[in-house]
Amino acid sequence: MTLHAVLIVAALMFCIGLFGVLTRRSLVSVVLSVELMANAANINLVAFSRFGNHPWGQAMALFAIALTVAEVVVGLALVILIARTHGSTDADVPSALKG
Amino acid sequence: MSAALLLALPIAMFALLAVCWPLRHTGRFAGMLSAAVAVACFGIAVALFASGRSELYEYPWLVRSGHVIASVGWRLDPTSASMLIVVTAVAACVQIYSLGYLSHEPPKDLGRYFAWQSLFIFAMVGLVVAPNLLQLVGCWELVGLCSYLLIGYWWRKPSAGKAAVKAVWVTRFADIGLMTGIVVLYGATGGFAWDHVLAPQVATAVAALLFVGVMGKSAQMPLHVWLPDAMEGPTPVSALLHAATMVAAGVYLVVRAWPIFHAAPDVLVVMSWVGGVTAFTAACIALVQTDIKKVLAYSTCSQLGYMIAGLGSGEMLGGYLHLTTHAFFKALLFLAAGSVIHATGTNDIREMGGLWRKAPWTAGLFGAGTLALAGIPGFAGFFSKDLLLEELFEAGRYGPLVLCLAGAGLTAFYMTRVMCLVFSGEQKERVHHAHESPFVMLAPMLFLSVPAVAAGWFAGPFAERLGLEYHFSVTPVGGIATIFALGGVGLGVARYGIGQLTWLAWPAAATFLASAPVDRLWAAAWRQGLLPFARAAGWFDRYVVDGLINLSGWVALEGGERLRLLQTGKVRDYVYAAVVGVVLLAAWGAMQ
Amino acid sequence: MIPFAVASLVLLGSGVMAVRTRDLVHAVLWLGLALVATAGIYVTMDAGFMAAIQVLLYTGGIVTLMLFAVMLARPDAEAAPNGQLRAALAVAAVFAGVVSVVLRSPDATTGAHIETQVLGAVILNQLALPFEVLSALLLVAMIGAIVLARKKDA
Amino acid sequence: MIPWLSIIVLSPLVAATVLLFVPAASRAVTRIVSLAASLVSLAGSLAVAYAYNIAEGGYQLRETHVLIGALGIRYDVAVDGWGVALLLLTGITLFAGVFATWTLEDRDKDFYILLLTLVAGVFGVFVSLDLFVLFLFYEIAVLPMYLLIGIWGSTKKVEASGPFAFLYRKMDVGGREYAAMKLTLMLLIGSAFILVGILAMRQEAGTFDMLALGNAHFSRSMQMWAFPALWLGFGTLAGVFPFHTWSPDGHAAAPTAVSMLHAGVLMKLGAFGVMRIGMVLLPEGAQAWAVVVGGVAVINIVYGALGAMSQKDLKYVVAYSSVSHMGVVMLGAATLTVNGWNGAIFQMVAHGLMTGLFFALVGLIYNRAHDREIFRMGGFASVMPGVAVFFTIAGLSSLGMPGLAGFVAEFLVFLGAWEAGQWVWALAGIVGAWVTAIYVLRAVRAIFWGEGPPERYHHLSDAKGPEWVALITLGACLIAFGSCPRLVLDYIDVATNTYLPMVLK
Repeated sequence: MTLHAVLIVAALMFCIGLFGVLTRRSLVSVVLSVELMANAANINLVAFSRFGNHPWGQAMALFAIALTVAEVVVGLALVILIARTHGSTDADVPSALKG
Repeated sequence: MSAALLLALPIAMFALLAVCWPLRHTGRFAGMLSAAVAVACFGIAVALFASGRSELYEYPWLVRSGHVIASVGWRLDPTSASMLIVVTAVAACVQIYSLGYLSHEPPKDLGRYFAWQSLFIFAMVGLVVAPNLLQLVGCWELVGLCSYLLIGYWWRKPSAGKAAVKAVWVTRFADIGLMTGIVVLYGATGGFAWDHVLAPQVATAVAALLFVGVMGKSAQMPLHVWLPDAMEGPTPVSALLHAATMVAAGVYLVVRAWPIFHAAPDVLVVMSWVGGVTAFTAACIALVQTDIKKVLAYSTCSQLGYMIAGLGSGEMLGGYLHLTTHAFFKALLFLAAGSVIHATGTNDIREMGGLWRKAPWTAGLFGAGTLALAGIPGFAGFFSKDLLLEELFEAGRYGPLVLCLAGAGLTAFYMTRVMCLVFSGEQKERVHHAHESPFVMLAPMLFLSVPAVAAGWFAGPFAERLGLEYHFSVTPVGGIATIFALGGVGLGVARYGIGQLTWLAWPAAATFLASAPVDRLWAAAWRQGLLPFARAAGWFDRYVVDGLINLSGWVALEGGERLRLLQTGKVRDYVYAAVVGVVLLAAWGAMQ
Repeated sequence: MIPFAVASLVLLGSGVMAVRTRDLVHAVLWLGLALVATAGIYVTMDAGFMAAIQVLLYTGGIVTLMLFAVMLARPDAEAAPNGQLRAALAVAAVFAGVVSVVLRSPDATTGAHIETQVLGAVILNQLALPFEVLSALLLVAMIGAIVLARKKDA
Repeated sequence: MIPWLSIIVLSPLVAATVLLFVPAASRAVTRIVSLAASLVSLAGSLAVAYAYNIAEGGYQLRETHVLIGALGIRYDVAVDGWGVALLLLTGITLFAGVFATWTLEDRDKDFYILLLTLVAGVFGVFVSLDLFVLFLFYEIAVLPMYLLIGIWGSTKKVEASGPFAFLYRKMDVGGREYAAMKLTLMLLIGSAFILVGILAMRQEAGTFDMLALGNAHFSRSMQMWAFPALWLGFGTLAGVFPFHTWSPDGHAAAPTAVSMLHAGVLMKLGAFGVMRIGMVLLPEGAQAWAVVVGGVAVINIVYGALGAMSQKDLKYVVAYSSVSHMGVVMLGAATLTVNGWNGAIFQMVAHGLMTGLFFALVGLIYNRAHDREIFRMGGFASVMPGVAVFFTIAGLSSLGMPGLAGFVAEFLVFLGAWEAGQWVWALAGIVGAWVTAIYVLRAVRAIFWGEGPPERYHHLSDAKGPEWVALITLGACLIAFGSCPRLVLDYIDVATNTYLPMVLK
């Protein structure tokens, strides 16, 4: 097991998540895919911590987890709000930001 | 006692009247106070002149790097001391006279009038005692301000407003030259003293520029157009500012800055020609005027022309002497004219006639002034005019000399015309109810009539005081002038007194002159030149310069309208944009 | 080496399933599996504390939250995914870019164990300020979520 | 030692903060707080003038506190001779401005808060030695204008014409929102240029400290582009042609006290910046560009005066005259002579007082007559003689009547222009003064002279109570500084003698 191996696995994970963000229609699924991407980033942080022999990486990963949780909480609250106001969780429906 | 009092008293009076409005609103009392100050000033001036002392006080007014570049203060020397007497004497007479002449004015307005009169005395004294050209120019502008305010004394009258503004416009236009002149002087000498020795070119430039200012203030052709209009002011104002003192400031400037002018012979030649032309043409115009004050106004122009022409000969005494004598007899004439107007209620000499029976004192005083102005031997005007013509002859300025001689004849003629039309002949409608003026008006005139008649007799001591020489002698030029003057009087009496020689009229020329051709030229320059130019500039600014600014704003707005379409509002599109960014970053990293 | 490979395969496989499954509840469960597999990877990297946190807090919390969201939002049946080809191309480009960066950076084979005491000391000493800020952030997020999600008439 | 400078700068800010907690309904309290702040600032300015030692010169009364150590940014205030003169001007104008808007009724609390904030910025610029903080104060001074004009401003319709007529149909040219936005945008674009210039100096010298920057040696190439950037940036606020067009619309739309402060004081920030920062810190650039600066200033003088002559709206006349008079300031700066610089700073003071008085009077007339068209008025002197007197005083100062402050300033600038060997500059300035005489006296005659005013104006009243204070303060200062110029000239001269050698070395 080398650093590169872990990084590539994480990159693959990230790309899977990205694919999900780009293709899924439901907002819940988009949030779910974003989770996968964040998870990939966390793997990287822990890997750097181990192979770089520095505790900050893990500390950052811990912070990132907390941040991700906050993000999910707010994101899902928004999804629920959108579902309530638009009657749909389809990512293509809301258009309030359209120029 | 010092010249400082002459400055302090009037300005204190002005400040008092300006700030303390209850006093100002008393009108007549304020006027008496102000007149008392003016009389006191006259007394001080006489005392100073008699003491023969010299004073110089300078306060550093403007500094530069800690060094003085301009000072203010007073310089008392024979030139300024003699001028001070003229100024304060006329001012005191005029203020006393005004108490009678303006007695029917509302008290508020009267207080305002005397405040400005006090300010004028301050400014004029400041001009006369100026230790350098900067103070002279500063006070020059201040007397211009007083002129503006006093011409516009009846500001409710539209014509008075126009005349006041016109006076400033024209004199300020000339002051472009004056200001440039003293700036050049400063550039050359680092100061504003008039007694520096200047290089010939510099002297010529400075003198020429200063002379432009003189032409405006002293109403020389073609910048004389404001003076006749200035007669819109009350008659005492015309006597003080627009006959005796302020308009003579230009001549006084030349006298003061004589070292500069003397070093610029080319400018002197121009001066004598300008003066000669003004003396002659203004006299011609005076021939056809029907307003008694306008006659005197053009006569003032003409006499100022004499002074300028005389100074242009390269000798100072004639012009300066004429300044002093003219101040007295022209002030007298104006005050007498005011008395006539006061008596008849009109300015138009065609509506008068036979007034001498109703107002004998006025008639006599006006007559004395006329004789002095006409240059009848023995009267003040004779000596100064004679000397001035003599100087022109000596200097070989024959062209201006001829013009001046012809003007002398015309002067005698038009003054006789006024005398005859106003005082002799049968009484017209308006004259029936006329009355002699009160003593408060007659007394100043009587006082002024003394120097108007006799000032010339003291030309010798006067010249001596200035360090010059004067001896009266009978010369051919003087003889010709006297013949012209007597001839003018004779023809005038024949034409207007007896009614003979009716062929003596210039209908075509009169029509032309009465239409004020130079005025119309200036008006056209204003109406068709400057004003449209300014309007064009305003339009250009509003619609081209500002248009370009608005154009840039509009481009930004329109660009925003287009660019906002990039915002689709779909989350996915923004993620794609981020993807593009990641790929570009990676590519950039790969290239490193 | 082998545990890492197994954990990676589980991770990638469950990730693909999470992204591809149309049924949201199943997708969330696949996500849970992926997160647990991540914990496995942490174990192979000698980061036991991180693995524990991952399973106990992250997996539990996120999956529960997502399930609640799915039930509360009651989404309709999800529409068919669109733009898959375009997305695949973009993802491939990103992957190529990331991998190219990874491969040009120096590799490392040996690692060291990070003691949990050390981690705790770091967080509570050097990183104390971010830690506190983070707690504030969590509080704000909580309040924000409540405000956003609560019914207007409630 | 009393920290006068901080007191001057902070008292308006403190007052603005206090006002936040004052109920909007208590108008008297609002005015008392604002007045107190302006009094403290004015007293502080006078105290600074008294405490400043002319013989010693240089920067005095310095106070330093570190703000951001890592970037070397400090709150570093001190005052030099120019600063003394300009602080006095600002203190006087603010004092008069509070009185001139005493009768404001619409949202007066918000108005005074913004006004005081703006003034704090102005004070800050004049005393800051740290370029970064100076820039900060500059922005504080500029930004409130948007709201002040946008909320309390007035509107004037402009007809569509000219090559860009289609724009004028689309835009609300002359409207107060338009004027507010135009002013703010133009000045902010200008400050972008300033920021670039300041950062360029920091890049080469590694400090924001003006004293250190004065001793730094900047490369010629940098100076050659940084000076015009600063000139145009600050110059926009000083009304430099062709970036002056915010001024007529902005000043015409702005409420009275804002016009007073903006034309009276804020425009001076621009000229002060060009001289103190542009010219003194970038001497080679200043020398190379002086001809251009002076040439544009000549355009300003003559063109602004002609523009004023062509206007029929009183506020536009005064606004264009500001453009013309600020040209005199820039002309004096461009001469790079002692007289020219003394004249330039003196003109800032003179014009500030004069235009403050003008705008106070215009506001007063407009408040009563609800009309600004000059040629629809007439005979106002019978109903408002006091206003007529002070209008005439302001007009006389603007046309350069000796005895009033304008003359001293303009005359010094003309002398400087001649010394600089530019006779065209001197002549253009003198001609500009003549054109000023034309339009000012024309306006005076049209408004105040003539037969009694039209029937609808018979009820108009003269200035009242607090308004008198504003008029008398400004008028008296014009007379005092005009007849005894050394009251301020001595301060100005000592600073000029420090800075000019730095430029000419």
